[in-house]
Amino acid sequence: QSRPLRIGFVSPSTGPLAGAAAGDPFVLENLRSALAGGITVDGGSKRAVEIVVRDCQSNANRSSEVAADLILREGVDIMCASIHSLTVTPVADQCELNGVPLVSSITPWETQVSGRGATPDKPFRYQLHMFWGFSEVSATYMDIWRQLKTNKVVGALWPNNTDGQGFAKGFPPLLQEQAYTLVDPGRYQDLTDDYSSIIQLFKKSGVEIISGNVLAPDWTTFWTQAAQQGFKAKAATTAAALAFASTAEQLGPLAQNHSFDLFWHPTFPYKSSITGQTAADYAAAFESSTGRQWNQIIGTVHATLETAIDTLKRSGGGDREANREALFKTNLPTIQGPIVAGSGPAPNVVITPLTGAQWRMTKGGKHPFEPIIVSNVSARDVPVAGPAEATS
Amino acid sequence: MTNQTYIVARATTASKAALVIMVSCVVVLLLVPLTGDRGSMRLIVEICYFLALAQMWNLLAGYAGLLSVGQQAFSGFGGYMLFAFVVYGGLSPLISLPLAGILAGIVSLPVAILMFRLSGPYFAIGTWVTAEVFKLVFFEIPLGGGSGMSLPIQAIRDISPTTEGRELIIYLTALAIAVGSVALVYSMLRSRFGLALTAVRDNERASASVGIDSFRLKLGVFVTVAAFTGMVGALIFLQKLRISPGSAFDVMEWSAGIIFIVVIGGIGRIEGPFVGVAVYFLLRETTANYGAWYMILLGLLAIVIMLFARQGLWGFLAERYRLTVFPIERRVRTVEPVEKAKPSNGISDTAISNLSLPPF
Amino acid sequence: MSTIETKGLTAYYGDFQALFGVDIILRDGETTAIIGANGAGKSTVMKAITGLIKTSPEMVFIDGAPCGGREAHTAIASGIAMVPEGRRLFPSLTVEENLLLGAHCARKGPWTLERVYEVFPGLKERRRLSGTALSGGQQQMVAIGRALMSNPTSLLCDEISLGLAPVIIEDLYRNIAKLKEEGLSIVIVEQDLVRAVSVADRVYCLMEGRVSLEGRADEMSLAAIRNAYFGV
Amino acid sequence: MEWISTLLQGLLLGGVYSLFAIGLSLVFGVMRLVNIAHGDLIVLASFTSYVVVQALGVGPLMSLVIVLPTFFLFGYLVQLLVLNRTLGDDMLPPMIVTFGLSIVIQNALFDVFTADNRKLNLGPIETASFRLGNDIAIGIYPLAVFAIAIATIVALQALFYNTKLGREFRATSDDAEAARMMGINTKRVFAVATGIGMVVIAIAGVLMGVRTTFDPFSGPVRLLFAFEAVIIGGLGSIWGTLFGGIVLGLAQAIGGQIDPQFQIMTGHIVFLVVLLLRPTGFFPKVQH
Amino acid sequence: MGAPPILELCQLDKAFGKIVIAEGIDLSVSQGEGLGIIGPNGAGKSTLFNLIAGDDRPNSGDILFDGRSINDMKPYQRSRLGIGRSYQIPQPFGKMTVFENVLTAAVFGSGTTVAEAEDRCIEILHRTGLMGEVNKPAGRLTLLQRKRLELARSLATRPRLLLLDEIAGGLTEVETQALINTIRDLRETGVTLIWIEHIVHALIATVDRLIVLNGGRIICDGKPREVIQSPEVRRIYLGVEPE
Ligand SMILES: Nc1ncnc2c1ncn2[C@@H]1O[C@H](COP(=O)(O)OP(=O)(O)OP(=O)(O)O)[C@@H](O)[C@H]1O
Ligand SMILES: Nc1ncnc2c1ncn2[C@@H]1O[C@H](COP(=O)(O)OP(=O)(O)OP(=O)(O)O)[C@@H](O)[C@H]1O
Ligand SMILES: [Mg+2]
Ligand SMILES: [Mg+2]
Repeated sequence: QSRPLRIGFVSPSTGPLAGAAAGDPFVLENLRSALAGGITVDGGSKRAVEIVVRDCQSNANRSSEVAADLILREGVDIMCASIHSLTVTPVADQCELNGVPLVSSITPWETQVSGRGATPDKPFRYQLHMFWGFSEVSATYMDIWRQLKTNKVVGALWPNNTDGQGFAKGFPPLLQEQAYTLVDPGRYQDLTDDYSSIIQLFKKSGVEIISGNVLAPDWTTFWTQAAQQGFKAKAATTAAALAFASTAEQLGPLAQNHSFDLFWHPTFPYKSSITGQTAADYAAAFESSTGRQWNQIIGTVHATLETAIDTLKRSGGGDREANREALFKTNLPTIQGPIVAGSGPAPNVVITPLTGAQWRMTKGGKHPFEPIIVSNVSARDVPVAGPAEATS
Repeated sequence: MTNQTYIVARATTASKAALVIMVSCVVVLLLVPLTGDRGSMRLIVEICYFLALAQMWNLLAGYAGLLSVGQQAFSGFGGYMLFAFVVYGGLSPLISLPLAGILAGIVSLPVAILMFRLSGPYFAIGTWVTAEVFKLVFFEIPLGGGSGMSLPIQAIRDISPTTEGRELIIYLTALAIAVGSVALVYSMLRSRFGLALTAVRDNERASASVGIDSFRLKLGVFVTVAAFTGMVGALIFLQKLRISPGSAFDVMEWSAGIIFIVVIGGIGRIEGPFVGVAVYFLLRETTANYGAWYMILLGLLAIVIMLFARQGLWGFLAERYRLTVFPIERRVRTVEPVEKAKPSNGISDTAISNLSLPPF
Repeated sequence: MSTIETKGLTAYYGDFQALFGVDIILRDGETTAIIGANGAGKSTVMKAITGLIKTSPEMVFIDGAPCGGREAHTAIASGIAMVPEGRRLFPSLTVEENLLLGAHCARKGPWTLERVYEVFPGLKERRRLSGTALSGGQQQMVAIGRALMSNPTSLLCDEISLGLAPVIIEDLYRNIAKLKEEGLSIVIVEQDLVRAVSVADRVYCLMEGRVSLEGRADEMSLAAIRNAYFGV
Repeated sequence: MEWISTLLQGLLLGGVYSLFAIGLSLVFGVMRLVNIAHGDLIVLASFTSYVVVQALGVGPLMSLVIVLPTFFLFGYLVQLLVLNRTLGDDMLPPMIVTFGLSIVIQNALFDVFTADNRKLNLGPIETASFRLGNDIAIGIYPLAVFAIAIATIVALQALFYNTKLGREFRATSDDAEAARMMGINTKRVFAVATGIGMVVIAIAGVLMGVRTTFDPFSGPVRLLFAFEAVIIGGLGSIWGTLFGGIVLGLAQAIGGQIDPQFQIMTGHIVFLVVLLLRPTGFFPKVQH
Repeated sequence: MGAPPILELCQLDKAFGKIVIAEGIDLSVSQGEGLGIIGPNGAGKSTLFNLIAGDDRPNSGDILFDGRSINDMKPYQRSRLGIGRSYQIPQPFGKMTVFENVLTAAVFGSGTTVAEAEDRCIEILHRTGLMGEVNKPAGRLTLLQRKRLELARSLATRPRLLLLDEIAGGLTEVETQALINTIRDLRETGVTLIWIEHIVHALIATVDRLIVLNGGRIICDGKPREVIQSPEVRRIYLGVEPE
């Protein structure tokens, strides 16, 4: 009997990011029951699989610490990390130094490549990152705005953090290409209490579209102040702020028709390679098991683990170096869509489907708010549910 | 008038024995790398830098009375300087460690001059705000700005070509820093500065009246502590491989955590940080899988200690069993007992006024 | 109107025992002097009476009722006021507020702000200053005034003449004599035994936490007191 | 015009910071208690109101009827059972206790409520405003917050500097033993004071919960601003806290007008400059 | 007389807001002299010490020590020059032992090494009657012991000018006598002494010259016995009864 294969899994179970990781226990439970009998690795032998979970407490220092712990003391064969660059980047650095393969997701791929200092001739050797990048998200956003007939003046709300800086670097050229005018007031600090100077600038510049990468409390402060000061935009499209239905519910009418990037949805036409669940089955299983509304994170996290398990199967349960080689030969249909190593814009990046969606209040539906897919320019396989509508 | 002889004693038998134990502990730690257990080595490195930070904060707050809640300014700054030297200066990380410390000492100078205008709670909050300003500054300057930066893997590999060699060097460095921090604090406190420092902490006005230049003294301590803290910070982020304003200047981790360690162990005693660090890691390692529970337990423990044993765990034990490992106090002891003064029998008013009572 | 009595009073500071079975009776309307060398335990007796030091109930009696170990703030309600050793004024309060605080649980009586200002010169001009901005002696006056403001039936004075100009001390003792006439029970702790004995009805001498001599002031010779004082 | 609007918004922001800081000013200024858990207590108040709103279906303002007494009692008990034992010459023990409390509150809230964002809703009034001329709009809600901050300050000022209770309170904080000699039940006095501080905290918590979303970890962020407001104003002076809050609000608004990048930093820098020039703030009531 | 002045105050003015403490005070103290200061409570005696020791600054006027102006010197510099003082309200280093309190003063005030200072400290502690408390934290001393510590500490700095502020209050007769003896011995060593005291007889027994401070001015200056006979001094300070 050979030793079980071990997957390290770093996730912000506590701390400010814990809301995004709230579905993790379901994801793990669901997978563990499917893996109860072990997996059949290349060469035909059965191997047990363990997923060793560590909480990084939404703290970059802790992410680095737990990653090192998983690598050095738990001896994991492969690592998974997703949800925010705060979690992913430190784990990726430790994996790279110590030679452990990593499957990561849920932070724009640029933050994981140029953001960490990789160059085309010196790519990262151990990390396979599966997510979208700025060209996908900007195409999606612009597709939404196209539907709303605006003056093409965009006001940017990009904070001074990894993602905000990434957006500020990656977005402007893409906007310019499509003849949008950008009004960028500069990198504000997260959790600022007053946005009146920014609002004044937007008003003065005739902004009709707000786009940004904003925390929920900041968005609320901004949007309320904007209303008080008589500033209305036709489109409000943000990453992060209203990624979850629970937040939209709290904001109530303020969230109506707010648009955002949606990278997984029950109508995605894909299946899990491990459990065989379709996206719709999977979301339903989540709801019946937790009693809460599904969210987009659970699909993506499931897919990172699928990729890791598939890698272990193909490497025959070999050492980390063998796992690395197998990882970079991945070609797997997952619940998130097909993962084909080497297909992305950088050697260690795989682009996954991205749609644009708007929050809509449901009248007496199962949940008070549902995301409606209004754009599929970066996810051609996914059906659109309806046209975009202006914010009120 | 008396033929008693007094000596001023410091070491006790217990302290001598304890010192022997300490030295053997260090020797044992030096042998750990032979086992090749990288996980344990990494843990010990972490323990070392927490111990060093705690010793420094204890020197600052426990002995100099400078209750800073902003030491993360210097550990974070040191960490950043490491990255700057390595990434832009092309220096080896090991050489960058002391350089980062020196720079931290230098920037602490103007900070100290500003902060020393404040006292008590003003000082505590003032240092905290200063650390916050450090953080905001690093949000803006091109050392990764708000997103932070990673240390090039190549730079780490330059320390030593093999993983084992690298780990060994970092391990020994950390051990040296920890031992160095204790030695620094201990020798400082045993010297005349120790006297002056406690005097200033207890009563600054009176300390000036006996000739102590409290400003320079505090400045010296503040800068020394900042420099050492900066060096430890550099070591920390050499381990973390990545730095960002949020992680470098995290008040919870680098200030609250350290303060908890010191007060749980016993503030104002060199032994305190040892006990505190032991408790901290014991809690953390046993509750690792329960999220932030170790922080909750640490918080609760700190509350309980403040309520029932303000002098900390070590202080509690030390007072009960008269323990010291690092004797600093000077105790006056009689060496030759003398014959009792002979009792007088008759008492009169004149007899009383002629009595040689202890003078006045 | 009350008689205060301690029976077998013992008191500790941590491990250190300061009092070893002290029996003292402070009779209603009488003036009692407690004398003794430094560290004899005089202040400790006062603190035990007012409840600032915890004792068991059967060690302190007021009018026969056991009340040792009760909360200190109830002492003043039972008519006991104390002028503490070292003044203990409140720095964040003005002089006037310090005095008013003394009247916190005031009973009816002759002592008002006006009277205090009359008795202690110089306070009125400084009534808006912080209590600690006064000279040492002025602070002492405020401390005494503050205790009187509660119109107590028993006044415990712990070395009140310390640091005062002779003329003020004269005044103070004249005032104490007057208070005595008004029927106040007074306890005086004082190093100047001549002065203490001259106003007292009864004298207790403490030595190393024990009563070494007691009796009526007029029946005691200075020599005997000195003897008890120094324990030679 | 633009600048006038900026300054007005800065003023209103100052109201928010003051409101946030008043409770702190009470316990910090008068008890010398550096309350690190202040921000978390405010969030706790927001959550308490949230629970009441959910359970009874009332509005956030109505929830105050339950939240305020609850918080008074909570403060009273925490002081009586925990903080009273730690107060003294040394500011470290109570500070450590509140540090611990902060961590415990955050994580306990997280355990119960998860990290989801919440908000208290007051309806259309949240976004209502009136105009002054063409370019200046003033939000009704921020104005109301400002007014409430002032009203609270007036009430507290009267309470602590013109009443017997206030005198007892300050005396106790100076020298508890001497205060007991004056017949003051010091334990109760502190408990009442903290209770009142908690009432102010609860008001701030509910108003903040309407202003923007909150989660169990949103307490500490604004804690420093609150401390800054208190210190700029001067320890022990409640009016000073309003002043300090406004200084901060204006500094941020002006900094933000120059570049949003410097908005928050400007506030901190102004704070440090004030300390450099006036190490004890503008209107200190307490000598050190 | 004839000894050169060690301390000179020239036209010293000091006021706290409207309260005038010193108004054009001129005073010269010669080397080795013993000067007593009396005056009503609040006259400004302790404030005068604060001005000399540097804890407080005059509004105008000059303070000369050894003929040099020390106006711009910090308290610790003045202490190192040889000005030692005690505080009326004792200021011990509360968490240090009594011995360490005195040792600190000896080491920093007189610039000797720790080893050299130790013996001298023990001797001073003997002389001030604190030997029984050497190892006690100073914060646990009683008021009177604290006052002794004030004296011990100021002696340990090896002052050339010693400022004592009410150290005899609260002493028993015997203790007062012992203190007088101690101070006399001290004066033998040539130290210059300025002593504020309300225990007038102790003062008279030890000093050569007595001044009376009132209303911001020196209202009387001369031989102790003459000064206390002055009707003015009797009226405002001593009361009707002679001492
Ligand atoms: N807070 C304290 N902690 C420890 N010991 C104390 C404390 N207060 C007093 N003592 C000790 O208790 C004994 C009695 O002290 P107390 O203050 O009652 O004496 P006293 O007679 O009032 O002396 P004095 O004349 O100096 O005021 C002394 O030996 C003193 O050292
Ligand atoms: N910081 C201050 N602010 C305002 N007034 C002050 C301050 N310090 C002292 N005073 C005033 O200065 C005067 C002199 O005080 P000082 O302590 O010098 O008197 P003193 O002569 O030593 O009296 P005593 O014999 O009672 O000790 C007092 O009236 C006091 O009110
Ligand atoms: Mg006493
Ligand atoms: Mg004086």
